[in-house]
Amino acid sequence: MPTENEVIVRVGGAAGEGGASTGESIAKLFSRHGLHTITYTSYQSAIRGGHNWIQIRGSPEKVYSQGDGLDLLLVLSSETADIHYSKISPGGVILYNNEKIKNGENLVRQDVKQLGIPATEMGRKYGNLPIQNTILVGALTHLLGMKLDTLVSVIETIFGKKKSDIFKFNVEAAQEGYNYSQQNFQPLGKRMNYTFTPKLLMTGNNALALGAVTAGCKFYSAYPMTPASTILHWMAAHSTKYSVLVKQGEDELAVVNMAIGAAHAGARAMCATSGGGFALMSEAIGQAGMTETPVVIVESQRSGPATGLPTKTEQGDLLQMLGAGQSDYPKIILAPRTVEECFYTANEAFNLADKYQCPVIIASDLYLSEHFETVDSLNLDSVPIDRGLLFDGNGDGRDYKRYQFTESGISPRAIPGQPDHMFVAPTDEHDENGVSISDVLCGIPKYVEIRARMMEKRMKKMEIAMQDMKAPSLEGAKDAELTLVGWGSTQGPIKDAVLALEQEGILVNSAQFKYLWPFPAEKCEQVLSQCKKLLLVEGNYSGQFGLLLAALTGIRIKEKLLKYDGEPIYPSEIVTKVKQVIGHI
Amino acid sequence: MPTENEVIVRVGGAAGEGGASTGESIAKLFSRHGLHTITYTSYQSAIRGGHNWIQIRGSPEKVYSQGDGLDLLLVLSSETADIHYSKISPGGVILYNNEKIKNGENLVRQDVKQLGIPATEMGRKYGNLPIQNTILVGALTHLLGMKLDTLVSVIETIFGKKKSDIFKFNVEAAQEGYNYSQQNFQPLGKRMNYTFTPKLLMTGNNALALGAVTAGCKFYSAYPMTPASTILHWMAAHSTKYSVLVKQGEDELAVVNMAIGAAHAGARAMCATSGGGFALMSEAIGQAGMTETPVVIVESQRSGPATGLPTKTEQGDLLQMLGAGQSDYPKIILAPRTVEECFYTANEAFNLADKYQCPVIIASDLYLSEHFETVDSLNLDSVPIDRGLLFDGNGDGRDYKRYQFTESGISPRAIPGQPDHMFVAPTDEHDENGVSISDVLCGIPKYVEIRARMMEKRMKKMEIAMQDMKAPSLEGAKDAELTLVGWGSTQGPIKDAVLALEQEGILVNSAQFKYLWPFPAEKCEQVLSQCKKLLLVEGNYSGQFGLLLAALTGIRIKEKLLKYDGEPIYPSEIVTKVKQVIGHI
Amino acid sequence: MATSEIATYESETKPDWCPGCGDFGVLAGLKRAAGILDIDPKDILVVSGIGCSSNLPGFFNSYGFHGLHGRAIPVASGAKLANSDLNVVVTGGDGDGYGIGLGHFIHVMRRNLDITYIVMDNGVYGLTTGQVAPTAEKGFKTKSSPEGVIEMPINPIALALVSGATFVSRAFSGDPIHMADVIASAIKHPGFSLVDVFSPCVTYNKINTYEFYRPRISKLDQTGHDTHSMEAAIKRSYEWGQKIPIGIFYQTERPTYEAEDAVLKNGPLIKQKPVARDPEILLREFM
Amino acid sequence: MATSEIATYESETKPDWCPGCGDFGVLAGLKRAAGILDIDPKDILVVSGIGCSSNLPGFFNSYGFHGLHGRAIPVASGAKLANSDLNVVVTGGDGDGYGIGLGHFIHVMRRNLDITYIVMDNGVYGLTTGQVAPTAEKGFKTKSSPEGVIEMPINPIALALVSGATFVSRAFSGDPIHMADVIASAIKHPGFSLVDVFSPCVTYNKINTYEFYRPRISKLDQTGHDTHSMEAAIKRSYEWGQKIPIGIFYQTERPTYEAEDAVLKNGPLIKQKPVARDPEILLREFM
Ligand SMILES: Cc1ncc(C[n+]2csc(CCOP(=O)(O)OP(=O)(O)O)c2C)c(N)n1
Ligand SMILES: Cc1ncc(C[n+]2csc(CCOP(=O)(O)OP(=O)(O)O)c2C)c(N)n1
Ligand code: SF4
Ligand code: SF4
Ligand SMILES: [Mg+2]
Ligand SMILES: [Mg+2]
Repeated sequence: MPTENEVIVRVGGAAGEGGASTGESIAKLFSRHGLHTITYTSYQSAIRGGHNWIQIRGSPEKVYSQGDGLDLLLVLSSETADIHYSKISPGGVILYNNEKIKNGENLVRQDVKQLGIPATEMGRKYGNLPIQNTILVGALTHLLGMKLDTLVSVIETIFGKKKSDIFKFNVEAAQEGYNYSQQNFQPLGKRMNYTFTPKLLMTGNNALALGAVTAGCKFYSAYPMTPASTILHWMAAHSTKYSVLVKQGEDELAVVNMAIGAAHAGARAMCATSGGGFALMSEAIGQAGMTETPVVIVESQRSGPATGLPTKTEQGDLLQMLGAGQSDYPKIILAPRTVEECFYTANEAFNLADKYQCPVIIASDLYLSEHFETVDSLNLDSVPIDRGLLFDGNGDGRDYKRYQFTESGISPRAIPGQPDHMFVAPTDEHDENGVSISDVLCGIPKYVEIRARMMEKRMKKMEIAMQDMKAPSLEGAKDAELTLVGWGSTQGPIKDAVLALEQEGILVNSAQFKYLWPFPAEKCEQVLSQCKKLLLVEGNYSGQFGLLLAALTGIRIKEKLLKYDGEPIYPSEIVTKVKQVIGHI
Repeated sequence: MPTENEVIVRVGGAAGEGGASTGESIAKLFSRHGLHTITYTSYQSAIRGGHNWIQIRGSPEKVYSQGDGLDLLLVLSSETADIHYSKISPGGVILYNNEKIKNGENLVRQDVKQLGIPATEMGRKYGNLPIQNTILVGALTHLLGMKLDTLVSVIETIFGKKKSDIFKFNVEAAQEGYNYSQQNFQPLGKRMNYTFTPKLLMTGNNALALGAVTAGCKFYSAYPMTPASTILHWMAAHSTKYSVLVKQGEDELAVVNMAIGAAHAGARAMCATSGGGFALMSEAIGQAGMTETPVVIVESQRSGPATGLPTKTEQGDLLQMLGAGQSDYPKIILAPRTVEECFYTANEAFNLADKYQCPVIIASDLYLSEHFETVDSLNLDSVPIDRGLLFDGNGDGRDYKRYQFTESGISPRAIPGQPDHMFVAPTDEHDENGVSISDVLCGIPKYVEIRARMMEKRMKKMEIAMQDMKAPSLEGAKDAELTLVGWGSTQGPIKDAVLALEQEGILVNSAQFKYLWPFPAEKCEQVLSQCKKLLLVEGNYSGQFGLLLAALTGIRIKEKLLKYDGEPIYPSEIVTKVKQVIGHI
Repeated sequence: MATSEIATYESETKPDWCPGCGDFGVLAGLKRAAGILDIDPKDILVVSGIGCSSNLPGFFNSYGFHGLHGRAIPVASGAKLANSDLNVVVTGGDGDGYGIGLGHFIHVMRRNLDITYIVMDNGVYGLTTGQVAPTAEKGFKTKSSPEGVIEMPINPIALALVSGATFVSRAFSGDPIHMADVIASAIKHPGFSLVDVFSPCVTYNKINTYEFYRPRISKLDQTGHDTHSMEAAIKRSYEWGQKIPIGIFYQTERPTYEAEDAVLKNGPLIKQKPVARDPEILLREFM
Repeated sequence: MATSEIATYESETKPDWCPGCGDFGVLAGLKRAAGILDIDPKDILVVSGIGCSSNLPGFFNSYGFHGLHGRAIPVASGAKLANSDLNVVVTGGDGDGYGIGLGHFIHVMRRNLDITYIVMDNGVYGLTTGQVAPTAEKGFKTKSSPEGVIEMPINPIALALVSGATFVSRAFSGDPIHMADVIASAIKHPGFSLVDVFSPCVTYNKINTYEFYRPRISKLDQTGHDTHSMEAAIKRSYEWGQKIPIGIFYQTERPTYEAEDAVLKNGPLIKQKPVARDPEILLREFM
């Protein structure tokens, strides 16, 4: 149930009725009132025909997930009530168009206020304009004690040009909805302080894309795939503004190989996909490892296996990322935990890729990629660009060895076009000069040794990279009864659960992993060895991170909350599970 | 060093000089003398220009690997001596063409007999025929006290038609080499009993292909890739004889999807590839898991990463197989340990695929795929064909649910063409009828539940399959100081090492894993918990099986022998490592 | 044809396409074609990839396989080779078939497997909410090409012609009756048949609409086109602008892959017995 | 051209092809072509996949990328887009380019990136010891097709023509001087250029040998061929048998992808600065 200090709204409608964008304007309304805001959108693959809904949570305090419970259900289509009515918290409100739910039919709960508005009728004068949503949002603005002016500013952002009819009509409709609400309904009576200092509101994919361009990404290739597609859309829309060449390839094989080609030629290059596309990319990721080409690959996971549920979330591709491509080669896997961290992780990923001359995978998921979250003002300068060890181009090129054996395993990189330092980057095993040894040399004792050393050289980089891989610190009470262990996007619900449990006097803390490969086993063991009891929280069936943890540290977590129904984890689910595990139920 | 009771021969020559086929005829010579025989061939990617060699080991007792040491080096080209001369065991022999090593130049070892033959001159009368190899093998036949008649039978097998000139000339040349040897050289003086009961001699790929056709495989698709290609060649050559449709596809994506299509239509279908091709197949393997289609995929591993060393061995793709495709889905991974077991594993794989309606991966490697080994007469009938739960086709088709929820998770399968049981096999998540729920249904409470149950149904099959997954028994002394832990093809060298150590009074035993996924953790824990100390032996850099074992059982093996230089593991390397670990050195 | 015949192919699942989507016309056309040929649903296997269009098998009463994006053709090929008695029809989108699946598309044509391939060509990636597809015309603006496409579109008809397809045709969702005839001819044709269908995406393609096509469509069989002339077919495949031809561009006879494969001479694969487990036969070569 | 100029492109690594392999001729042709155009080795990037032919970059003195089987074209595309000042040449085999890589091949042509693609066409998979390749003629017997191929071969020239390549040509390893001229024209051509080369595999293809080609080869420029006529080019691409044409089939001008891309208007990508880290610019839209 929402606390006094927060508000949770859900908007539901048939696919195509604009539920999501209505939800987004409510989110913007919140963030411009200075609220910390988080959303979650549920939708389906079909363009039309399904039921979509979006949940928006706002609070003057920092919130970490979409939250539990519902203060207000905003109904855009009749089935919305059927599906969500029971979810409204006692004392909550259902706000609907009178024509969609005739006379409040079937709205029988005594503990819920039924607020109907003749929105269709009110909207009629605007002709065919789908304006009922705006009327309802106007009404909601009053119910939450929010400012109509701010809503007008949101409408302006959405509909652009101040003097267009569509802008004018929407403002009028919002005003009417607000007035109707004021005349007929009592505000919800939540006691929230609005600061009106607008916060940045963005999705994980926004933050990632913004991070990438800030890091100097110049080449972005992609093949559309939910939930990675919105990176493509954002990049394409900002391509000329930020001078990033955006290339939609014919498939993911092309996409990743294009990015590798661009990286080889010296540009910072990134591509993104989801699980199925990542499977197709996996051979080429090994190629980047072998040729020591720095490239960033985003995998935004969705519900699998196979096509699965393209619009639902899961953290099911960790094993795939760990096992991508044959044999052992250097690669780094980072799982940002919040929208804000998506920004910084993109910057970090490019630096790590250049530093270790290897592929870096950013493991996101639908939940993280697509939900909106307010972030504190981003520090754009916090991660300076570091291109790693580039060959200075001085000296006689004849001595240049692209794959020189060095202490760190990192060899100075020359860029095509640079005079005198020609080399071939081969996917075959090779010597220090990059000369392939598979054709006529392998198997001969000297080259058997070179092969082994070249393998060690490459993997050595990962030993060094271990220094950059951080273990999570324990967040929350030091002497907690139990530690929640998660990775990536589950941080939000876990944090909220910890807070909720604290309210009930139950002290738990959490360790949320971001650096997954090379896995900083020793540091992680140190952190987890301080814990009394562990509870693994993952959005997949088999507890894939649990397997990784056990493989590298021997720590096997017995208690698990594994979710694989496509929905994100809610704090309340964690709360229940924790109580069960520590015997409070 | 070879024992008295065995002989180890190595043949070396420039690529294109027929070293491999000369070696193969020596292997056949051995097996027809009734010797247990094992070979190992070292070659490179280029068709010409490199140096190739093959080692052949024979013994009246069972042998398990290519062995250590060298009784006889057969030199086909001058660089052969440079590369292998030092490897000859004291008391051994170097046999060469006088013209390739002029006057035994640089053959300075006192503990090695230098036997030169004027083979080029002797061969001159046969014109351009490359006959020196046969002359040398004739000489070798005498040196090993073997029968010329048997060599003639081998020549007949190789050159076919009894009356052809090429057959006749080769027989003559063999005879001449034999005579020359008899007149000039002393036999090696190994005391071996030849039974002359021919043994079956085949490679792992031969055995696998034979196993597949025996299992009723009717569809085989492949894209050439070393070391899987010889399955394709054998299958193509036997296609009409055994009525197996063989299709070379345009790439591995096509190959695996064709096999899945054929399997969906009711044929037993298999495809094979190596690491890079497997990476490309991985998305579709998930498809087979999701659509519950039985299909067998062979992954014969080679040295990676990327193109790597295409003609060298490695066990580096285990993580790739475990992580193949996004999310969690049912799949089975089997790693045959000997050539003989390749045969039975193919049979088993088809039955498991049909029983659990899922993809089965056979994990082989270059070493296992390509080396020749004598096998005891195969019991062709030991694994009857079991097509699993097929829908009987009785009853009213309207009740038919392809993905029915059942106790075991296994649902009766109908085959296209069967009246009244039409269904769609979808890669999207679906309900019991196979109706996709991703388009308009997912996210709605009822379907959130169906999604979760469908996931559980599929994974349930793997719980049941666990019964078929066996833990290895401990081979060797019960009270061993140390247990060698390996998987798949390293069984041979490990067994030989155990025997060699026994000779020295050091008791070790071994646990060799074949059933890798679903990993029978409990049974394995039971087996390994009896052991005093563990030593992991793997042909890869990171100890991938060790990671799997730790992930599922928490057993972390500290001591490791990891080899990643492309060469197979030799028993002597294990012996040395064992002594080091148990402090005998 | 009686409606009852078409009803045979009616699935219990209702299509979820946007109202007005061209794919409705294709579904209707396919049902009608199956009705014309009077094929028992159990003998049809409809294979698809992923896309709005690829959802079609779910809405058609027959056996089906709704596979991965871009891989419908190889799945269908495997199924056809395993059971050559099946009528195998592949349905999908332009992204699925001419984008990610292009390699398979070309290779299957040189094989001349007896498969019918119906491509719902709408110039966009519908299911992923409207990015550019390989048949989109130059200048077309989408979410992923906001400055307008700068690549030349694929010409699927010409590609099919030079790749060895033995039946190459085009239809229009706005004319499902004509389409049904074309599809029926395609299914009846022994060998690989392509039916490229202009199937408007009413949501994401505001250029290639019904209104765009309707006045331009011209039927090949009404313009004295010789369907046996490769040259004429290639020439007409380039017609675009005021007149855009639909109908059969080209048809020829060449033995199918199934007819030429030595193993299939003994009948469909799934009807053939496993090899006898006779050591004399199986093991001799290894002695 | 002086030998010293060709020596510029001599690598320290000697080719490991079988003696007589056609690929020697291609290497020689490429060196000569580079010499004719007098390109600094540092400004050349040779990209390849996997195959005997794909080993070529290792034997040529310039920057190189020896990538994965079938993926040379996208790697080259990425590199060219990142640094449009580079002369990007792709070298590979028929299996690599027309088999596994076929989809990329067609798509790159509609893009008209300024890349030169040299395919060593030998009808087999050489490196994997002689299986059938997509250009093998019907009936060709290999390890993987012991009964003879039953598929129609790919016609790469025709495919290139209908896919939008702006320069389509063919050469023969037996005539490296002619080849060098063709390659030089291809590299000079602004836009995508294909050079399909008959490059005999002396080890695994006993049909398409030097002896097979030599008497059949006829040079297009000696037979009054109009390189600006698509129709003529298509027609001639089908010539096979007694006369097999080599030379330039078709050449036309169309703006390159690089010229049309809005971002590249500001020069090669790698010379462009990272965006200024100004919150006013970067963050405003999220307010
Ligand atoms: C490997 C992979 N990449 C990307 C996707 C995402 N995806 C689903 S449908 C589709 C495009 C569909 O376009 P088209 O085939 O033209 O069908 P339409 O929706 O237009 O009918 C894409 C890219 C996927 N499912 N799998
Ligand atoms: C994904 C993948 N599949 C298969 C292979 C094996 N392979 C290496 S080269 C080759 C074919 C080479 O043929 P082609 O491109 O014609 O070159 P050629 O050797 O004839 O010059 C194949 C199949 C591979 N390296 N990677
Ligand atoms: S998005 Fe386009 S293609 Fe997809 S169902 Fe709607 S109209 Fe049809
Ligand atoms: S096998 Fe053929 S293609 Fe390869 S190097 Fe030898 S001749 Fe050339
Ligand atoms: Mg489309
Ligand atoms: Mg070739």
